[in-house]
Amino acid sequence: MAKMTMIQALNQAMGLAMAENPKVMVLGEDVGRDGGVFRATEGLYERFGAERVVDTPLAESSIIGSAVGLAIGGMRPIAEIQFLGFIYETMDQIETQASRMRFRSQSRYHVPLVIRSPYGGGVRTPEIHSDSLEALFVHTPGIKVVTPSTPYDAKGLLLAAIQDPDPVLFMEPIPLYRAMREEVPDNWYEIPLGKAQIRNPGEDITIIAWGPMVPVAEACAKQATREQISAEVIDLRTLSPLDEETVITSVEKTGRAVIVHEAVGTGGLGGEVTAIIQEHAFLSLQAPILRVTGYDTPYPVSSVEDLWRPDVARVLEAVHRSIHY
Amino acid sequence: MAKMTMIQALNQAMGLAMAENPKVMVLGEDVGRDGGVFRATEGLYERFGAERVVDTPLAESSIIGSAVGLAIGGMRPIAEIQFLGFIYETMDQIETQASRMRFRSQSRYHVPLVIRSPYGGGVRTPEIHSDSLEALFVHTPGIKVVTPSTPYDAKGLLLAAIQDPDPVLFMEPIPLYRAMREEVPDNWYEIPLGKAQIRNPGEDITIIAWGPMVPVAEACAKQATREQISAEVIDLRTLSPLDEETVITSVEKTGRAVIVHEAVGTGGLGGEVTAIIQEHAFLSLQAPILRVTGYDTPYPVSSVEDLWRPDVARVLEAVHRSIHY
Amino acid sequence: MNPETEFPLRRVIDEEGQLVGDRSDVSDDQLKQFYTWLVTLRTLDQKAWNMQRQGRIGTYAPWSGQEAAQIGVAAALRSDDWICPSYRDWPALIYAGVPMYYVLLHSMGHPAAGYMPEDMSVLPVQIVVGGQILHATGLAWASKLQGQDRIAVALFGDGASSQGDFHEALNLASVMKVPAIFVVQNNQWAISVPVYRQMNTPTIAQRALAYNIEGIRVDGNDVIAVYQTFRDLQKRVREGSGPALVETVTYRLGAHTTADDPTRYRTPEDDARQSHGDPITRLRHYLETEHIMENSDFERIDHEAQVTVDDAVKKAEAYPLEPAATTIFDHVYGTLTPPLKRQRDQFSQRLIEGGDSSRG
Amino acid sequence: MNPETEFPLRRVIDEEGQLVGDRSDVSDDQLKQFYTWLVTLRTLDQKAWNMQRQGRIGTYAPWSGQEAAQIGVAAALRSDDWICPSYRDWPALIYAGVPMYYVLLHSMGHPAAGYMPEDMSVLPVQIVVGGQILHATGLAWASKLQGQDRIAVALFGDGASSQGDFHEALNLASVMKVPAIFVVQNNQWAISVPVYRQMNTPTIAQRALAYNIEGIRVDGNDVIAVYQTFRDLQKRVREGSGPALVETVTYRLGAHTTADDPTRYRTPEDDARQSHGDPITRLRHYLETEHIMENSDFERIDHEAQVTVDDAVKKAEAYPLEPAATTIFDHVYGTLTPPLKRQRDQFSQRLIEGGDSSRG
Ligand SMILES: Cc1ncc(C[n+]2csc(CCOP(=O)(O)OP(=O)(O)O)c2C)c(N)n1
Ligand SMILES: Cc1ncc(C[n+]2csc(CCOP(=O)(O)OP(=O)(O)O)c2C)c(N)n1
Ligand SMILES: [Mg+2]
Ligand SMILES: [Mg+2]
Repeated sequence: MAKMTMIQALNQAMGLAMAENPKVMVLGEDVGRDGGVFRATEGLYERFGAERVVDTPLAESSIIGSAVGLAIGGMRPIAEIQFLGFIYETMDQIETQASRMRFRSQSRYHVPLVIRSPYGGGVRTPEIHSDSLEALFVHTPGIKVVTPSTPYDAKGLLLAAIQDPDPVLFMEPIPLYRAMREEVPDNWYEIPLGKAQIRNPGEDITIIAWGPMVPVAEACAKQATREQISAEVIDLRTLSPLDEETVITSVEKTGRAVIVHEAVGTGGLGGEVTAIIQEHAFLSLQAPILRVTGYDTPYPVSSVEDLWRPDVARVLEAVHRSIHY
Repeated sequence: MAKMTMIQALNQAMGLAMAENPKVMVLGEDVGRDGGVFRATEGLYERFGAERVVDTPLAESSIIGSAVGLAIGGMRPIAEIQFLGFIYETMDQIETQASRMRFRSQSRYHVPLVIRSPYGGGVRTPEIHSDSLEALFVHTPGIKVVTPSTPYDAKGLLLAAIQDPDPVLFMEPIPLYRAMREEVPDNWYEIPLGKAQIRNPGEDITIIAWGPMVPVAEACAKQATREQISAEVIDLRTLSPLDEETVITSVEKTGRAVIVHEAVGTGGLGGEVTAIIQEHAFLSLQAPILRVTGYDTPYPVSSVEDLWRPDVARVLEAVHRSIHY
Repeated sequence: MNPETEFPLRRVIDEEGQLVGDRSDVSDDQLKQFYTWLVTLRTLDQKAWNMQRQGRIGTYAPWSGQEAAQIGVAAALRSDDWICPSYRDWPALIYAGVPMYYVLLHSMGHPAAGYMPEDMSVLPVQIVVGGQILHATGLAWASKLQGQDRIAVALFGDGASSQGDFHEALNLASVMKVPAIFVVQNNQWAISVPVYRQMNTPTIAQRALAYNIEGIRVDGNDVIAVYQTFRDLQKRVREGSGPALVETVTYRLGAHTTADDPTRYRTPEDDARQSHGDPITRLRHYLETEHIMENSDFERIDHEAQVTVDDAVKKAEAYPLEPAATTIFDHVYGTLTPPLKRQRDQFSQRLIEGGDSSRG
Repeated sequence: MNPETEFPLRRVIDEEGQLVGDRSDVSDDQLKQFYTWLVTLRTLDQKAWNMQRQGRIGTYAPWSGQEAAQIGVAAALRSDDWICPSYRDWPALIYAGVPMYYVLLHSMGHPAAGYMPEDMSVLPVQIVVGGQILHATGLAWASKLQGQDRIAVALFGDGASSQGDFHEALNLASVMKVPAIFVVQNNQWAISVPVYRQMNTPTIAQRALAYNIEGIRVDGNDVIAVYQTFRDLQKRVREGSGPALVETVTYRLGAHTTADDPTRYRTPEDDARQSHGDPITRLRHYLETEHIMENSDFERIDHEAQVTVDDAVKKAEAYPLEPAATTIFDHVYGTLTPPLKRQRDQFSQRLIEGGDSSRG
């Protein structure tokens, strides 16, 4: 057991999976000799060789499309899309191919494929590099969507994703890659997909977040304590399938909910979570469910991004609005 | 003024726009000599010639990507994606290019581009041809999303879309192409984008629908009348930007809402509409807002599709659940 | 670079069925078998067309004219080779072993049509034009990585070769040197768009030059030429020569699908000029001229084809739908998620109660 | 087809600056101007790199080594020709007339860097690799449809040529015969992936054969060869000869961006072997040997370059940010939608109040 960052935990998970199963391979842009632009695959090329850690040509559709073939053909590919904003290039292969092969073939074939992709802002990347696009994939049957917020979860969720028989989009929050270190066991462990985690128990209001917004939600909860507001913070961890139960149970208890995500607000996953809560916990609700999200503009240039991303102040403001409704 | 089907109204709109403005052109697969697989562009090739009604190679990304260039270069392209399910092939050009060029260039450039695309099920098309994907685009800043449910609206909305300075995704419900005829003026008229329409006023519950589900909602309202339930039916018509005001005002009056869409439920636009209503009409709500949608599976093969699509019975059931909550 | 000479059209029998090449390494029996299949598949195609007109099946994509281009490929493959087909490639699949009734089930919109036989390595037919090309690259790559000697074959049309995925698939296959064969069936049309409006080159085979892979152009209406080409090619590819692109030049004699009306965009003269000889009459002429088969053989084959096809129709029409409807929930993920379980229950309940499916 | 002979590397001065071609139609003055620009742009590049290291600008993509490949193109264009650049193509833009401080604003993450000067026809630099190639096809098409004689030029890298959009853009351009020039700057690397792992061909120019368009390979470190090539080519293309693909063979001397560490994946020996002569020293040697310029000229140019660059830095650093932040809402659509209006108001309000932006 050692203290490590999320990027180290992810790297360790891939190393373990490749050592355990010779079918596991990694492919993507710059994942080989370079070790990935964020170093997620560092050392794997040296350990497992160029056949299993493959620098592909710069063509995202070919990364996913060939990975579909690799997976059906017996391999367990882990494909990297260098930044989530470039996943649009491969949407067809994800949506109509990877996610539907099981359905189309009546489970004659299935596609055990993990698509890893960094996302999230606040680190001054160029255009398109920060976009949060989870909503597009949560709306797609046949693919699971996972995003960790801690090193420990990152490793356990990635190993579970690699073991999953179906495609999993594994979204890695760039701002959390190196934001903290925590104890991560060296051995193999899995965190089941589809289970949210209560990161901070509370009584007065539920704050629901995922990925890069979890620390913001936690910081907000801490600040709220000073005002005698007890906020329960839920990290969804798996966005599809959603852990409805944990969310509903919490809001039934608190009667109030704020959802925080970095993605553009309109059409974001916040709407779905809102709809689920109000359908199942209607009579418990003391106030409208509020969303704190990115604005309805493209993710802006870096000089503006901090003003654009939800921050503690905005979440706290929503908490107040809810409490004082 | 003549009675016409939606497909005729669309055809007339394009003909008018091309006659009016020599910069307007049509491009896509089979839009020329064939007149489009649904005949939407019938006769335009003969009237306006092969330079302005262009059969492109079979490559969706090139249709939209080149249309971005055409639009910036002074033309007013109307691009057809033969079926909405194939729009994934061109997602990058729509999402990071067409929709962002204005933002990226600080309005130095803008992209007056209409993307027409048929969608919606019930007509026994092969796989991928029926998918309703509006949620993906409503989540995208910089593009508008429109879908008519009547011949009259189709023409007026399409002309407004063609006049719009920004990209508009114009989704045409296949099952309504020839489902009804109505009086459509021969002249130029526009229906402003961003305005919903109350298709049936009512007092007890609001049913919100768009595109192919509008007739289902209307039929349900009619059936509800027999049970002394007065349902207000709203056709959103423009999905982005959403006409929040019309929706909220209605639910403030009725206190109940059912949202009907054909797209997969989870992550669909129903969540967004729910979130808006409950945020702004919280105190008016007598019951949870309910959604009647496609199931969380890919759109199924044709022998199963009628069971999969929301129908009057399912909407009515939701109305009952809401009323008797 | 002159494409016509760099990529000459390979041909063994010409449009009149005259021998213009070497067929010494293809036996008479093999030819008889090809002929039988050509006729059987043509019979099936016509039957299916009629069934659609009678409302017994749904949208259907006829393949008349392209039987040879597909049989010649399938005949050269091993049973464990991967085939990545499109919607018009049932002849290849059927020849390779997929039961005939599958294609009818497919057009009936039956879910079972996607479950390819377990003893074959065939992907479900692809609806997204070009979507399967990359799968062949990946499957061939998987084969190579696992030290198997299976190859992967993608079948697709001229239209598909305009898609970006075509480029990405061939480039990646070439870089990774995987055992994949990319077969573009140039049937001269992508729905209503003739090939010369899709591209500005006289051949599709010449695109091989962009990837430094082998490129071949073969007369797709000449079953012998197609077969010989693939028999030799699959061996090279299997042995590690790298991927190849083959253009089979053929013609879509009929409509694009039952929903299409080709008279809107092409004339009988177009057809006559471009179709370069129906593959069946061609081979028949040759077999007659060489006295390999005689009239009674042809009649017998016609008759047996009818019987075979009728049997397939019976199987398809007798195929049970239930409980298939409910299974849509079972094939989204390996295990039912909680929301899907709930939805499955509601769905079944409605089926039992006999849901109203009126649409106003 | 032998790519090396079909697409020979065009060159006028070699790596030592010796004349190996014909430069009679390029004046001494022109060469002096090129040299001045080469040095100025190199100076700017180094300055920007240092500024990033000092935290004065954000991520930055250096272009050292590629100045000639870009200047030679830009110098051949007309001021109303469309340029569709990528993030590394500022040298071409600056030569064409975009103020130098733009590139610094861009790396500072300033929104104004996207607003290209109104008297130019330059798209904002593209971040999506390959995203702009199709725009050039469309812009050239628009020019043709409107009877203009502007051409459109797309600049992109070797990596971009693997994208599906590359294929789709060139195919469509060829079919529509539009006046577009596709310039692939083969700088041998896509971040850490060498070009020989991206493709299995010795040239990129040979891909022209797949579209039946003109393909040219030119030494991108030889500004004279690049200029001559484009000067002649733009004329043909403008007159209607159809699109063309040009591979400028050059080398990325530095890191991919300031976030990259090239020592992880390439050695100084790689660099030495592949870089085939810095474009500046090459031209300088030639100018010296031919006595076109002398030491004092070179010194003056170095000095003036510093002054020019310092001036650009001052302009960039003095450029006001406010009220740019709020304008993000104004450039989503032509007119503010009701939700955006509401959000803009809230956003402005927070700016005024000085929002807490702590992140826990
Ligand atoms: C990505 C995509 N775009 C459009 C379509 C609609 N479509 C179906 S078949 C077809 C033409 C295909 O032509 P080709 O590839 O030559 O194959 P063929 O039909 O001639 O066998 C089109 C446009 C589709 N199925 N998929
Ligand atoms: C579609 C897309 N995929 C990945 C990236 C990340 N990325 C930025 S530059 C680059 C390499 C580009 O190589 P090349 O096209 O040769 O241009 P160069 O950087 O060498 O000028 C990559 C992978 C991106 N920006 N866009
Ligand atoms: Mg075809
Ligand atoms: Mg490069």
